[in-house]
Amino acid sequence: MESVFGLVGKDFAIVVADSSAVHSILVHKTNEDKIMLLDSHKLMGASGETGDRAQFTEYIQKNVALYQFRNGIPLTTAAAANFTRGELATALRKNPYMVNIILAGYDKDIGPSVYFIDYIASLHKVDKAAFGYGSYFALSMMDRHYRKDMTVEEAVDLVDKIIMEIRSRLVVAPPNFVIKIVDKDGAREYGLA
Amino acid sequence: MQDYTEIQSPVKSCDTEDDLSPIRMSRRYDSRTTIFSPEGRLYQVEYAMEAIGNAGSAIGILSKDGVVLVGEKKVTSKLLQTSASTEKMYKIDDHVACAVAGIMSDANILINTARVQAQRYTYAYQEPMPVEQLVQSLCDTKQGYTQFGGLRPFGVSFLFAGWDKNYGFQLYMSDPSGNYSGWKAAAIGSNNQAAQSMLKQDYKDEITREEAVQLALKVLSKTMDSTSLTSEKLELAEVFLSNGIVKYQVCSSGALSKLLVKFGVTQPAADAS
Amino acid sequence: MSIFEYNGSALVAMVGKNCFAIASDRRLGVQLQTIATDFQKIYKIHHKLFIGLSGLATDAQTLYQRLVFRHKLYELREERDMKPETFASLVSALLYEKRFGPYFCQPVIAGLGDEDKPFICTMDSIGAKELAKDFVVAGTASESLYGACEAMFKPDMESEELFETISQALLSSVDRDCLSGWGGHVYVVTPTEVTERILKGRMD
Amino acid sequence: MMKIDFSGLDASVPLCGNTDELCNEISTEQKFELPTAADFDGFQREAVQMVKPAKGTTTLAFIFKEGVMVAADSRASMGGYISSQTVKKIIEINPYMLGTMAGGAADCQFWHRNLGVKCRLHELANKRRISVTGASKLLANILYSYRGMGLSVGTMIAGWDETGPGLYYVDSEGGRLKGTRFSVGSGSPYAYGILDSGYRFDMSVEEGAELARRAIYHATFRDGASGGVATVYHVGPNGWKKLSGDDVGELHYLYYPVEPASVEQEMTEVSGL
Repeated sequence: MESVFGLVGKDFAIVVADSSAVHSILVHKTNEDKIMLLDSHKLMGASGETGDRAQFTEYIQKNVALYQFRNGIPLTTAAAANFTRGELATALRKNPYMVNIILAGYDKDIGPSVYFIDYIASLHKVDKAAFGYGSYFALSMMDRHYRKDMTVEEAVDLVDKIIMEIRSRLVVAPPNFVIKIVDKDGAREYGLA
Repeated sequence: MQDYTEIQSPVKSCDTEDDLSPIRMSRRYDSRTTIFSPEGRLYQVEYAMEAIGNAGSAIGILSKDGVVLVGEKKVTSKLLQTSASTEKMYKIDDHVACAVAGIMSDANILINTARVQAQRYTYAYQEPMPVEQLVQSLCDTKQGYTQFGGLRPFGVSFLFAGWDKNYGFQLYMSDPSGNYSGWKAAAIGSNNQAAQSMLKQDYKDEITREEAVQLALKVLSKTMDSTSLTSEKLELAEVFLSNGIVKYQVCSSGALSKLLVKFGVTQPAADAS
Repeated sequence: MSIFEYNGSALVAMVGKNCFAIASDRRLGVQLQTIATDFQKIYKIHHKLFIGLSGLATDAQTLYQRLVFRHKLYELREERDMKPETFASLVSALLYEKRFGPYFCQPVIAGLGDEDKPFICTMDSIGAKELAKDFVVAGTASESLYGACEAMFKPDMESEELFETISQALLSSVDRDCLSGWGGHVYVVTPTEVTERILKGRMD
Repeated sequence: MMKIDFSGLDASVPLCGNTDELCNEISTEQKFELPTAADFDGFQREAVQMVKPAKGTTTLAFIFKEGVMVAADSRASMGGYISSQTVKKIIEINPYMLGTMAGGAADCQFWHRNLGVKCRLHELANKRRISVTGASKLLANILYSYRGMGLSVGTMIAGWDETGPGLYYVDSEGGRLKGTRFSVGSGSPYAYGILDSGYRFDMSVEEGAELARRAIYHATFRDGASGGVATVYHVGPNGWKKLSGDDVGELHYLYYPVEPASVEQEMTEVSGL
């Protein structure tokens, strides 16, 4: 069962997603990366219907790239989040994309930020966010152990705790998770730095 | 709409006609904006620029803490109902303003387009539109009118003053062709070449906003056709930061009079000419 | 569950003596799950005009963004602030534009009009204006709010008393609603100043 | 010799064969009239909807070194409306046993009380207290006999008996689980998050109580249908004791004190005046 969550730390943001591609009773694969790199300093963790997720996140990624090519400056995280929201909101009354998004980014002047965008296009800037069945555990555990000045190590510890909880409490717990981090040096998979 | 038939005719007609003087040439190719002349010119665009050369001038100066726009009002009649708003300066968005030289009715259309563009961007990204992108989008519109058939170019030049978080204060100039470029100091309208050369001489890189106002008024006082520089004939607007927030401020007529006296650019009518 | 109750909200506006107050809760939820407790529901249009948007959060955001678009162009062209009555008509028009696929929003508009006369009004999701002289409410806690306001409202309150009254009405009402609360946000607007306060509330 | 009370299994058999009407009303097995509707299931569904019981709840219980810790919130809601903030969701079955309430308020209250009666009768008949195992089995059997008739009960039976601490989860589907850590209700996933990450078997009573209280608090924060008072009971060898009952409205500011600075009181001046 899908779980995506993320949080903002001292000067980084972290996004975690399960990596199972599930269809009805089948698990097709367990190494599907659901966190897309929008550009050098933005991460988009998405959950929802497989097709919509792939199509929509790629559409946003390409549009963010197009903006940068055209204008020579990257979109800020806030602008990218609002653009994403706009696209989701327009689609909502035509053929909605069933995707929930956690957008994390790092801007030089603002620092790290995380945005919550659900499939009906409600947008909100948050410190911690979660989607899917894992969200219950993730939210209460982040509420309990979160601090604004967490270091990467502390955040990863918390993430590990949450993953353990999801694995032990969820009926069909996904076996693998992807953890990605964005900070002043850019967005990357954790541990692959 | 586009009509290509005449494209073939120039070569042919040039061959047949013996008089190839530029005057005659232009007659043939200037009626349509979308047609290049054999020398590769777009006459209508050039005429539009000519029209601007007769309009009231405007000067923009970029300083380290803001952008200054000064404009010369051409129509000053006692009978004219003065509107509360400015005549040459227009706010495009909270962080961008422009000074206009040229045909006002054309300008109004473009100003409206610019405002809508700026709001569209804000709607999409919830952020103010970067100044250059705004100028670029407006110039794309202008360019369209130099290429598509049956249309006439806009007879307007603009000076755009703005601030954005990427590039700070900026000053752009654009002409009817749809060209634009960034400047430290620029002049449009009548006597713009004279003004431009004066600016080139007197501009210093570390100029403050106050010095920029002084410079702009000085240059304008020397290049304006009218005999004396009074606040009724001028408009002064500034874009600057106050507590980290961009502000666009138009100088009131009273304050402008004081500035003119302070900088000693008001000349008694008798002294001039 | 109705789509108007998907995110949860409570909104109230009250008229005082030459002033008005507008208040909202701060919760953003997805049904019973609380996502955030610092969600903005009241937006400033200009110094003397505010709009609160209850109902579906996404539509509230879209509607607000469209309103800013239209209001900004009005402001640039007219070089003056929009009157609350005019603004209410603008909101109404935007809502009715979507008559057959409405924004699931119920707005509350409050402002100072000509000669600083307070103006409050609410609307249904397709733009039927409902003007009031005393108070207007909207959102998932609207029933409770009606009761609280009916009991607590007095005409011609001064700004401080108005703040106290609207805050009490809001907090006591959201305490009877699962879907709103988690703190409050109050603006009190007089001809000379705008006071913004964050209310501490029950966080359950 | 131990006498086994099977009365819970057979609803129609009177306990003591007494036919006196008054006595009947107290001690015979409760009988419920069934509606005489053509479509029983349909009627049933509608009727259940009408008395749509309190669904939102957070209750939890866990066994640790010092006994059993039981905690619950106190909110009752109907749809989005909060019908009470002071519901007693931990029911004292006898001095050594507690039941928690989730699901239908009336169903829980009635059957817990009913269980209390049975437990007392068991005690009188057998001269010893009923085991937690036995009590939970009684309840499970009753609930199972009403399966499919719309009862809505999700409860935990926690207590101390001759074997030490005991904890069972019983629901109206007839499920009965023995365990050491349970949470029931709409807020339970949130509570589990706190409980699982903070639980140790060798906690002190204070630590256990704080963990339980904290788990309830975090569930009330995220779950709209949970709230009110976080009540914590502890059951030890000498029976249960209520340890705390904190209003979560105050608990929040105890856990997360608001620095005076963040109680904003901004005075914005209206510009342009």
